[in-house]
Amino acid sequence: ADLPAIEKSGVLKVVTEDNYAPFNFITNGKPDGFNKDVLVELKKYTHKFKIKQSILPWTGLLAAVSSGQYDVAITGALITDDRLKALNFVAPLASAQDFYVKRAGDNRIKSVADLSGKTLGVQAGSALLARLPELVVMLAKTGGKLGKVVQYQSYPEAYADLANGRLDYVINAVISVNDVVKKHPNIFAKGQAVSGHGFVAWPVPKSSPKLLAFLDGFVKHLKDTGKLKELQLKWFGQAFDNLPDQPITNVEEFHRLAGI
Amino acid sequence: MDLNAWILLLEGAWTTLWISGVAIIIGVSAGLLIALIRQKKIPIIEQLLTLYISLVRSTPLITLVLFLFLSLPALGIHLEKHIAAILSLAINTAAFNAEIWRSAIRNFSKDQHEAAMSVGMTHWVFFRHIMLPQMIAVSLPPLVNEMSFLIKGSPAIAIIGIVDLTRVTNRISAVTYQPLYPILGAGLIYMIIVGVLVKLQYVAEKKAHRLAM
Amino acid sequence: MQQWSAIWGARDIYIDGFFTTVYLFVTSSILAFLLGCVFLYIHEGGKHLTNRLLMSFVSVMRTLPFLILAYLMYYGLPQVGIRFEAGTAGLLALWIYHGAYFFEIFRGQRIVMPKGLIEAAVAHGFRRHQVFIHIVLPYVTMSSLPLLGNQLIICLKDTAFLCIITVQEITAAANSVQATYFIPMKAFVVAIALYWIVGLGLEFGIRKMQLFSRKRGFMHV
Amino acid sequence: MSDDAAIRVVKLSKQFDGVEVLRDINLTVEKGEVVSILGSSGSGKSTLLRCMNWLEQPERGKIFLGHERIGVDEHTQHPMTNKQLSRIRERVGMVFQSFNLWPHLNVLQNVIVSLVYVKKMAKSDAHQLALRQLEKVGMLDKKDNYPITLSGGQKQRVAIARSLAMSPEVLLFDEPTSALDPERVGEVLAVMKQLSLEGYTMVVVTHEMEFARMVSDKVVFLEQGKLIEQSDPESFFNHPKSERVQQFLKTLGS
Amino acid sequence: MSDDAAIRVVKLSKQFDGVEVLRDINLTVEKGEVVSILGSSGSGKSTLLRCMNWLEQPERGKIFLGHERIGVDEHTQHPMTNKQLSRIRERVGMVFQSFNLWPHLNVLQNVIVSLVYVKKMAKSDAHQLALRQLEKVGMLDKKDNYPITLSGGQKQRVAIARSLAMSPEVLLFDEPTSALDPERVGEVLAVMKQLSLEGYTMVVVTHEMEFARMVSDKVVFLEQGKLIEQSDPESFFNHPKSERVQQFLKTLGS
Ligand SMILES: Nc1ncnc2c1ncn2[C@@H]1O[C@H](COP(=O)(O)OP(=O)(O)OP(=O)(O)O)[C@@H](O)[C@H]1O
Ligand SMILES: Nc1ncnc2c1ncn2[C@@H]1O[C@H](COP(=O)(O)OP(=O)(O)OP(=O)(O)O)[C@@H](O)[C@H]1O
Ligand SMILES: [Mg+2]
Ligand SMILES: [Mg+2]
Repeated sequence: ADLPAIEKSGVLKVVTEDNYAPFNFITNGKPDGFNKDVLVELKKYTHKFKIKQSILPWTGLLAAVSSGQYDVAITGALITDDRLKALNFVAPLASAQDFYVKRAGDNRIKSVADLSGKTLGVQAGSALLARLPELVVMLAKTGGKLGKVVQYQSYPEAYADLANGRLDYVINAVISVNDVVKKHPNIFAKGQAVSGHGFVAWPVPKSSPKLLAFLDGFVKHLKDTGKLKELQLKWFGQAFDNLPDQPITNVEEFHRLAGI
Repeated sequence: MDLNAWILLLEGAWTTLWISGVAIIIGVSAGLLIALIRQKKIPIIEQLLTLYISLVRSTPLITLVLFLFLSLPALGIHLEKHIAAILSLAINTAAFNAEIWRSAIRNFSKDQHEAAMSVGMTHWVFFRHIMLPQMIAVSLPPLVNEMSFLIKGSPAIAIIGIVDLTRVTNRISAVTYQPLYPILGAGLIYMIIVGVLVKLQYVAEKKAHRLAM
Repeated sequence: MQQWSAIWGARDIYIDGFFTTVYLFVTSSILAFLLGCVFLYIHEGGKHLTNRLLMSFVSVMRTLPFLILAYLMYYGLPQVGIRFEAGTAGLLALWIYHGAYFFEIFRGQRIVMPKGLIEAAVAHGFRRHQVFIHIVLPYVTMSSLPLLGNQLIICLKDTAFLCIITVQEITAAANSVQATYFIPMKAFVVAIALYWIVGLGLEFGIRKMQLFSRKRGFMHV
Repeated sequence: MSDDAAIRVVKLSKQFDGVEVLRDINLTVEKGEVVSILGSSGSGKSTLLRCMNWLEQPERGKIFLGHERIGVDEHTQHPMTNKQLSRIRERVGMVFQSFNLWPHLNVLQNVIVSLVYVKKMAKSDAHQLALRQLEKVGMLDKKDNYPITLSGGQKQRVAIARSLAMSPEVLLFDEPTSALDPERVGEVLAVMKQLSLEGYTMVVVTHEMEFARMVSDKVVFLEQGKLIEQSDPESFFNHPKSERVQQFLKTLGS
Repeated sequence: MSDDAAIRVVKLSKQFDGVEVLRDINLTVEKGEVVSILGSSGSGKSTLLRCMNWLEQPERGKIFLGHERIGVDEHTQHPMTNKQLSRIRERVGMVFQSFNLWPHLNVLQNVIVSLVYVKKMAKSDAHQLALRQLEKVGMLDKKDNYPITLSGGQKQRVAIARSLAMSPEVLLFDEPTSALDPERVGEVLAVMKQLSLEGYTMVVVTHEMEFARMVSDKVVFLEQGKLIEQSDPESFFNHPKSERVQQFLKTLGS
């Protein structure tokens, strides 16, 4: 629903994930992560409505938002061309270039060129899957080609399979890559970038322009108060300073901002 | 696995149990209703019900869950995920329960109907006091059997994010990277739940035996 | 209309998914049938200890959800150093899970099989394995056709669980199509139709076989 | 035709799939009378009996229970509603060849259930009455048994008690002893004989010639749906008029 | 005791759950002889017959088929292996009261299957042989039928053909006509009589006194597991020695 309806009902229906560190994950049965802290801020930011949080698996999450079942997804969603056809995105909260992760000590892979023919794990229906063509182009430059691609319902399972050797590398957004490598330095190692720039942003249905503007205001508020930088440092280990300040609502804009 | 993991598993088991329980109650009654309606052989409704049963028979639960959860909103029906889960389990089990009830109705002895008529019972009294109790006794073993199938199929609801006994294992192993123990723990709890149902089925079979004339 | 063309554009995903499902279903059914037969043969041998083991195995399978077994095969076993491809793990899980159920069905029919048929074979000098192959097996198979049909349908439905362990079968195909194009309704209608086709084919086959066995006096309700 | 008749069957005809299985039957059963219906298999005995409480609907003819017509509302000339039929059937007891006890109820409950739900009797009264009827047929000691644990003869006695409890004006019996072991036949016939002495009006389809001869007031013979002889037992068995009955009695060797 | 015996039973005893159902049985069946075993129900007739092809294992005593001991390897004194037992059983045909035709095979296949898999005969030879045997019992025209479509008498004739095809040295019959309608008994007995004329060695448990009297060379009477009389039919039926047999014959009214 758009903002007026939300204010009338007094409830903002927010959907989050439970399986995508460091944005959303579960500690001892409770939601945790970057977006949990953001939600705390959002509650402080407005008193016009309550926030009702639902936790969904990634599968179907965006479809649920695009169909209006939820008002906004406060997740680590990435912007893609296909998604822009059905959703608008609030001003980005983090930059998201895609990187590969490999097993620590796997000496076969030293650079992107070595990925040729190796088995790759990505999440089904994800932005990373959508941006694989960029990797294909990179590999083609050195005469290589993409190996087998295995699609997972969520990333922890892909990491588990990377750890136990079923996969050779996993592609994920840089923040998640940093996170997993930081948590398990003896298991995983961060590789190089396999795509151009990208953005992490919250998707809102196309039919909610007022809500989009409201949330943009909230992001701006976070930036202005320095809270965003604090949270970025806390959860991502780095700050992203030159993020776009406006919402992204069409493909041309996205391509321009990402430099595709 | 620490105590915390076990607590999470038990919470998951509770979710599995209450969702399945509600689905069973709906499914058993809806099944009876469908069976009774099919007795009447109303032209178009009969074909629709046949189609429904045939479709549900070969549609996997996980497909049904995803279908209901993801596509009903497109029709403007907003489903809370627990409702979607209960609904899909119920839709699935009702089709099987309907067949169980139907065979109980079909095999019901005509003689008993005549005996009831000849002491002046009305159709309703006959159904309520003579037919239904026997149908329940005869159908209970297969119904309980279908209940254990429902429990065994219930992990399908995890895919839409319900933290049931199965999904808890992901949550635990997403932190520990040691999935084996939570899976075994969940398996054990499932075995206990279904094991109880199997025992129940056995008891119901003994009870139903009394009706064998 | 535009959505249907998106589905048409993704037809290769569906076709692959369909064949993966059919492959998993057919292969695992045949293997499970054979496993059920082998278990029955071992059970016929009547060694106390092996029978106890067999029965405990069967009751574990009968009380365990299929997905948990698939999880165990795919995510659990690597922890002890055994690693299968997703397809292999799924096939293995389908195989032993439904093998146990097939055995249970056969055993039920074996118990009610008239003793005289076996005695007649023994009296004619049949060896143990010959009695089993030529008399017991055809008998229990023909008399349990409706139950086998139900079990096969369950087996077909269980293949869908394998999408959770990354097998790209019909449900996974539908899911990836809907996640890319946001057309869940149509994506799953196609999936359900595909399952229905397999299910109808299966039921057709079972009915044909029932005709075959009914001619021989095996009564099915 | 006495005005005091318990049941009057007038010009009754009944078809099954176009085949006439009852033709122009006329029969009067007086109050307190015991009528035996004899005839070879397929002659229509059961059908006639079942018409008497409208379990079968005849095409032509009328049946009266006392002064009231069965099956058709005399005022409106419409078929009776289910409710009206129930009221009529309460007044006619029926005992079946296959007993038809309700297997999910014990002996006592089998008798009570129709008292409570059809006659709307208070539970405690129904209980008292049921015990009395079970005592009458000698089944009091088995009151808590389930039907499956009873012998055929015992089941039939319970079935009789179940019918008696409803205080019917007429009792219909359709071969009440044919499904019984020879040793069990006696116990059921003894109960039936007792009932006749107590003045119950009874119509009995039977193959027990001894019973027909000794207990009944009137014997009726059906042949291919026609009532071809009706007389008192003495003349029926000793001086049968029609050739068909003579032949029937001869093959029985009685 | 002739050395030419087809079957010799020596001091045979058999228990079920501690109860002795056969006690010290001695019996010799000469080649070409037809022996009838009589006795009341439960006297052990079937058990004795079933010991003869080791379907039951006796505790004590020996059984010889020609010169070879059944069930126990005379060299090693160990119980026979399954393989050895199969070889022996090939040589003993058995016909059961309940026919035990294999329902999933048609008449012809019922006869062929043991020829092909036990005797390892070529399919075409087995086919020829089976047709010959079916002709002998008059069932050639039903060769493609499934057992379910046959009458009891026809089933039993197929069962006999099935046993005959194995060219057994001895044929054992356990009440081959008891499960048949009276009209069907004759056709089976006729086949058996024919076999006796052809010189087959047969041991027959039967209640058909006519058959025992007319066809058999020897009649044996069992009572509570003991063999209490064995003689030629003439003296058995006309001058029975033991009181028990006299009584048995009297109740039969023969
Ligand atoms: N429901 C029915 N549908 C069609 N035909 C029926 C039906 N009930 C009875 N009939 C036929 O009506 C005729 C009379 O049957 P009925 O049962 O009254 O005979 P009966 O005298 O009671 O015979 P029996 O001594 O065998 O019980 C028979 O030819 C029977 O086949
Ligand atoms: N498998 C068994 N287990 C236990 N007791 C048995 C078994 N088979 C037979 N008996 C008992 O052994 C005794 C002899 O049985 P058997 O079948 O040999 O009698 P029979 O003379 O063939 O009787 P019938 O004429 O009724 O066939 C009976 O008391 C029977 O109850
Ligand atoms: Mg009748
Ligand atoms: Mg016997």
